[in-house]
Amino acid sequence: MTERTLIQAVNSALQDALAGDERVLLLGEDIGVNGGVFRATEGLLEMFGEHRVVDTPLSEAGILGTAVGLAANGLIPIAEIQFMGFIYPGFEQLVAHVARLRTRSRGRYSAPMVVRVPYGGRIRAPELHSDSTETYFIHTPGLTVVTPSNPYDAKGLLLAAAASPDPVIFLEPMHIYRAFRQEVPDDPYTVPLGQAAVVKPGKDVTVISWGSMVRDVAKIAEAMEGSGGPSVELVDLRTLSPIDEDTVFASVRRTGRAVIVHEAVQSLGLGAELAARISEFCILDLEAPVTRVAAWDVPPPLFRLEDWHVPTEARIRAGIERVMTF
Amino acid sequence: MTERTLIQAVNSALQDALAGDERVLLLGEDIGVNGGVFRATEGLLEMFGEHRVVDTPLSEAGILGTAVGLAANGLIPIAEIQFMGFIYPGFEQLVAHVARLRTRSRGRYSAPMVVRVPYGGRIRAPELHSDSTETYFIHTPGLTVVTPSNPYDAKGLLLAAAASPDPVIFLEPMHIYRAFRQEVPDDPYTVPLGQAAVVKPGKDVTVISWGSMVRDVAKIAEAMEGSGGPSVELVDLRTLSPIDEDTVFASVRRTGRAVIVHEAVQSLGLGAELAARISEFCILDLEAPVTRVAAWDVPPPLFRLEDWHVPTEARIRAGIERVMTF
Amino acid sequence: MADTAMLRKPSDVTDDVLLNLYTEMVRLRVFDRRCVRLQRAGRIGTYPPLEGQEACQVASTLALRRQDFVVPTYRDYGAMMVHGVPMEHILMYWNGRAEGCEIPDDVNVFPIAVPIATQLPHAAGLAWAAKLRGIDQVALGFFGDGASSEGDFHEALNFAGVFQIPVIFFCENNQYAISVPFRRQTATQTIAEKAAAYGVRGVRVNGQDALEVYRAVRSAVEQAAAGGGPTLIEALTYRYGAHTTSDDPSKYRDPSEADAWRERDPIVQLRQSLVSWGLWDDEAETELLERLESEVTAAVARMEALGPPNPDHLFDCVYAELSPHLERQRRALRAELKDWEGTDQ
Amino acid sequence: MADTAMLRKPSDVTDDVLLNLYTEMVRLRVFDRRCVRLQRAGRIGTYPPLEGQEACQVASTLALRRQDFVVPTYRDYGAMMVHGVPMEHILMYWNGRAEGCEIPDDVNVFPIAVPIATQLPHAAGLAWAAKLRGIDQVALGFFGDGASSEGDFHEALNFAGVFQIPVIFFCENNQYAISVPFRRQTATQTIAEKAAAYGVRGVRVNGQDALEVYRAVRSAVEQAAAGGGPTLIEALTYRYGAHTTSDDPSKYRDPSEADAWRERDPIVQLRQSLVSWGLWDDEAETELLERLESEVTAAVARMEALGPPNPDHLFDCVYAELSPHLERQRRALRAELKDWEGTDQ
Ligand SMILES: Cc1ncc(C[n+]2csc(CCOP(=O)(O)OP(=O)(O)O)c2C)c(N)n1
Ligand SMILES: Cc1ncc(C[n+]2csc(CCOP(=O)(O)OP(=O)(O)O)c2C)c(N)n1
Ligand SMILES: [Mg+2]
Ligand SMILES: [Mg+2]
Repeated sequence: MTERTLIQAVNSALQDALAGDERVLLLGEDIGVNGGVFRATEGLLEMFGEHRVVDTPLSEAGILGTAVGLAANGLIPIAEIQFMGFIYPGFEQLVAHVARLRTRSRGRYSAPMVVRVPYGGRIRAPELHSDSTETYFIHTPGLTVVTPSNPYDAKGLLLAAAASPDPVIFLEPMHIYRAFRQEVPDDPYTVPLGQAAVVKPGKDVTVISWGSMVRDVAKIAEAMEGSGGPSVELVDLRTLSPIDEDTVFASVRRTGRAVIVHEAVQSLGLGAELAARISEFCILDLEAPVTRVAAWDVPPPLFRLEDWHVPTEARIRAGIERVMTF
Repeated sequence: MTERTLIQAVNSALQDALAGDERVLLLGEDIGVNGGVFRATEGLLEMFGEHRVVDTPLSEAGILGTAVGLAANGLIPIAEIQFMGFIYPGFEQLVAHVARLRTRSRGRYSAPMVVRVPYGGRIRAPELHSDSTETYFIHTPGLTVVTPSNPYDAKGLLLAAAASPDPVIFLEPMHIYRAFRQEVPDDPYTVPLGQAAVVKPGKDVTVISWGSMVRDVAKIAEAMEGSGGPSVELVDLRTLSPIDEDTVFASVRRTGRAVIVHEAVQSLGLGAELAARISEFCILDLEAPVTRVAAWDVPPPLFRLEDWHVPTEARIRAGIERVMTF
Repeated sequence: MADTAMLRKPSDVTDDVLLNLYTEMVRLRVFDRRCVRLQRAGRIGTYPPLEGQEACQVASTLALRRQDFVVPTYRDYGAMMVHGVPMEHILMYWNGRAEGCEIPDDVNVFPIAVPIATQLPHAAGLAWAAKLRGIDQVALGFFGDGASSEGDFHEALNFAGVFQIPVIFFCENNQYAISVPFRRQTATQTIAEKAAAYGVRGVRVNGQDALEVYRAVRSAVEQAAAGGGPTLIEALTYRYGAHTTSDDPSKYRDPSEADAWRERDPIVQLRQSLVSWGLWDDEAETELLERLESEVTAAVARMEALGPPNPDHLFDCVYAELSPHLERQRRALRAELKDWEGTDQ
Repeated sequence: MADTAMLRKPSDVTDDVLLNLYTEMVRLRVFDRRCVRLQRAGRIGTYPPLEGQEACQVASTLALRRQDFVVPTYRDYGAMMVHGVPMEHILMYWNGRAEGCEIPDDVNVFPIAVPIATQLPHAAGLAWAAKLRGIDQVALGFFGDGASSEGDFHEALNFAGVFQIPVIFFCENNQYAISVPFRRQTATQTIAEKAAAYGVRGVRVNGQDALEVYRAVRSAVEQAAAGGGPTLIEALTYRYGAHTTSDDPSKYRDPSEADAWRERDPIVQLRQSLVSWGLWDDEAETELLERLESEVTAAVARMEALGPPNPDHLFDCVYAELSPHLERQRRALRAELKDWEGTDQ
């Protein structure tokens, strides 16, 4: 056990993945000599050599496209895309090939790979470095989409992703890369894909969130409870596709109220799907319409306005109060 | 007035756009000499010359990327992407630039352009020629997303799109390119963007659909009504982003029930957003949970299975019956 | 190729290979013509004929070793069959049947790439994996002249150059991308010269000359396998027919152009040589054509003997395992079909 | 450039231009060094220094005409200022202020492109529009060595070649893409040679020599304006500092490398020439530095005098008009802010 930040947990998982399976290799821009722009791959080139930790040309379609071939021919690529805003040049490869290779070859080939993508705002980054467009991937059948909200899950989910027979988009919330430390086992372990976590039990209202927002919601929930407010059950979705309906529905059926909080813009953010499914399957238990607290439907702004773009504390509180007082 | 198919109405609109504004030019693969793989641009090269009807290299990022420059420097490009499955190589240009140019330059530049994209299934096309991934564009602030369900709207919406100060993704439902004819004025006219149409009034249940599915739903609704079933109000959304909430909400408030039918896969298909918004804003008028009838959450299959992938008549009927009997 | 040259029998290619080149080219042509007829009769869907490009597909593929990868476009089902994909799978594929996507486990052929140029990074990746794993294996990625305009072409060639990947990029330059002529695709005279921009070897061959193609690929395979890195081969060729059965080439080119190319038909040329070398005669030809016609007939019969499409195929290979959500959707579809089978619609 | 050559005063460039080249380069350097300090002090956000690349940005831009377009990357704010963007806008941009995105109506500068190589098709499109509209205008698109690996580089160059677009692609080859050295970016020796793959002229210049850069761009502008089509210019240069203020170059290169490049510093070199030609002296230098320091100080003051960020900026330029849905969201945010202003958080 070592106290690790989320980015250190990622680094530890990558090290274990490389050490544990010689088929694993890392691909990306600046991941070798430089150790990654966030230091996720620090030290790994020295440990595993340049055939397993590969600095590629600046070429996302090249990275994801060759990863398809690498994966289909017996390797397990873990690709780093530097920021979510830079995955778009490789979008065709993801949508047309990575996601569909198994179907398109009726199982003869598959594309087991992990695409690591730092995402989200609130790190005062330059333009286009703060997108939260997980919808593009969730809406693409064939992809698994995962995001951790803490160091322990980061390592466990990443190792599970590397072991998955299917391609996994692994979203890393930059805002909490170094926000706090947690005990993280030194040995490899997995946190299963497809399973949400109830990170805080409660009885009046279910809040569903993921990534960096989980921490915000947890604080707000505690503060509200501390001051006589409602008892919030907080569900960390962890896997965004497929959705863990069992956990989500069970919680909402218990509390009768649901609020979804995410950094993505509201229209067709994952909150829409969650709201639609909850309304369909839990309708008889709902005491109030499902409420979404999301970013406004405008592009992520330059950083001086970003705190007003994503859900603020006030908006999250208001969302919870809205379903409580409906 | 001439009886025209949808594709002929598109052709007529393009001709009017070129004739009416010398800033308009068409860009695309095979749109000149060949008149387009669907003949949407037939005859236009002869009429307007090769500087206004431009056969480009096979290069979608090139088309959409140069269109940004063309639009910012005084022209109005109308680009044809051959099939929706082939817009992905230009996705970065769309998401990072086309959609954001106005914001990113605080209004100094904008990217008024139309991107015409044949989409949807049920024409027995080869692989990857049947995608319905409008979600990717609807979820992208800065884009307007439009799709007609009949020849009259096709011409009017396309001319409105060409006159829009903002970039418009114009989705053309291939399934009904030649399915039927309609009186279409020879002169230019517009159908306003952002306005849905109640194509069939009814009182028991609102069905919201768009593109080629509108026709299917209309037939089913009439058949159901004819055999003593519920009275269906059919809303053709026409503009998928922004959503015409006034029309949608007014209809649902009247009928108390809503079903959304679309060809896109269910998870984060536009039905999710509609369901979420209707549940939020019309909750007190709803007699039943909003129901979605969509494609299964798997990639569009080779064509012998495509009719089982998109909503079938049985599934649409079942959806309507489900909200009626809730 | 001058007539006198045709008379000299090559010493670097065995008789078996010469005969193989010929019979496989004829096989593709017989298959292709049948498919065009099947499409017209509504017995298969849209189909992209390859007639004219047989030397490119056959000679390149025969120059590979069994372990090497063929990475095709939609037009390279000919190469796929040469490398071992059963003919009926190709038929099923163009008939919209999921079964057509099956590739036997011991056949190193990648699925058909429909989005242009996207297969080239795959070819690079497959070959790169072989290099990293220390396997003696190369990959050959086919592409068209139009594909050279896409970003994926560039990124694949660049990776191949930087990582010295044992991959061969084989361009069937048939001079049209649907209707767009090569001169509108690029301002260069050739595709081969583009290789230099990536530090990659570039070669241009006569795509109507099976032997020239064969030698170029064989040499590229040898170099790749020996650690000599990638090669880009451009084969100048022509499709006699339409881009696909939905296309009307008279819109964009003069039929005399195709006629001129038919004068240099790869099959006719090789047959003349084989006859002059005493390896072929009319009897062999008749026998071959009969055999191939019945091979195709049998494959068509197998395609048409397939039962109704199986809706489970929608779901069964999307993920390694179905999520509960997809399981629910599959159950719903099954239920719907049961109802539907119950009616007489 | 040999010392003797430096002594000969060029006859093809006016004294005004020579002095402009120099003063603008110094202006960028003064600005750049201040920005690095501002960032360290937390007064602006992440910032990508350009020190070392002044000749590339200044000389290329000064060789343009006022009507020509500058199409920059994140590192080309220097060129943007040279072409007329107010210094305080650049400061505001790197300070995360929406106001920093404003570009005066009469300044033909495109917004900074952050996604690599995406600006190159824009440059081609802007220049293509000029050609189609019969306007005498070219566009110059900047890019880095790393950008040459992206598909958008390829597609832009290809369009430019095919349509003979009056565009100039100007590569500041500073030999690193963040940490990745040029030799890992491509297997070719130069970027300039890649131009041939598109039928485009390719030129390589010493990016530390302002005059050489100036002449190359001037000639490319003349050719483009005369209908001679596109040019790719590669200027060999070096960034002395970090990729951005978040980067630590000691991770991937030896400091001695930067030292060696500083010996060929473009500003020092031009100053020596100017002095030897009698166009410059210590007094002029002192005066210039003072003037520039106060220009920068004033710009910083204007940036810091901006009031609190205006949340309406989130909404006001997304579409030409707000939809009712966005109007509702804007109202909600305004309401929230009102509450928030009411508290003393
Ligand atoms: C990314 C993408 N854009 C457009 C298309 C539509 N399309 C199919 S084939 C084709 C022309 C391809 O030309 P070429 O590469 O020369 O190959 P050929 O068909 O001549 O064999 C086009 C434009 C596509 N399949 N993929
Ligand atoms: C599409 C994309 N991928 C990755 C990045 C992250 N990134 C920012 S700058 C940079 C290196 C660019 O190198 P180069 O083109 O040589 O320009 P330089 O920074 O040296 O001026 C990278 C990888 C990006 N901005 N866009
Ligand atoms: Mg071709
Ligand atoms: Mg660089």
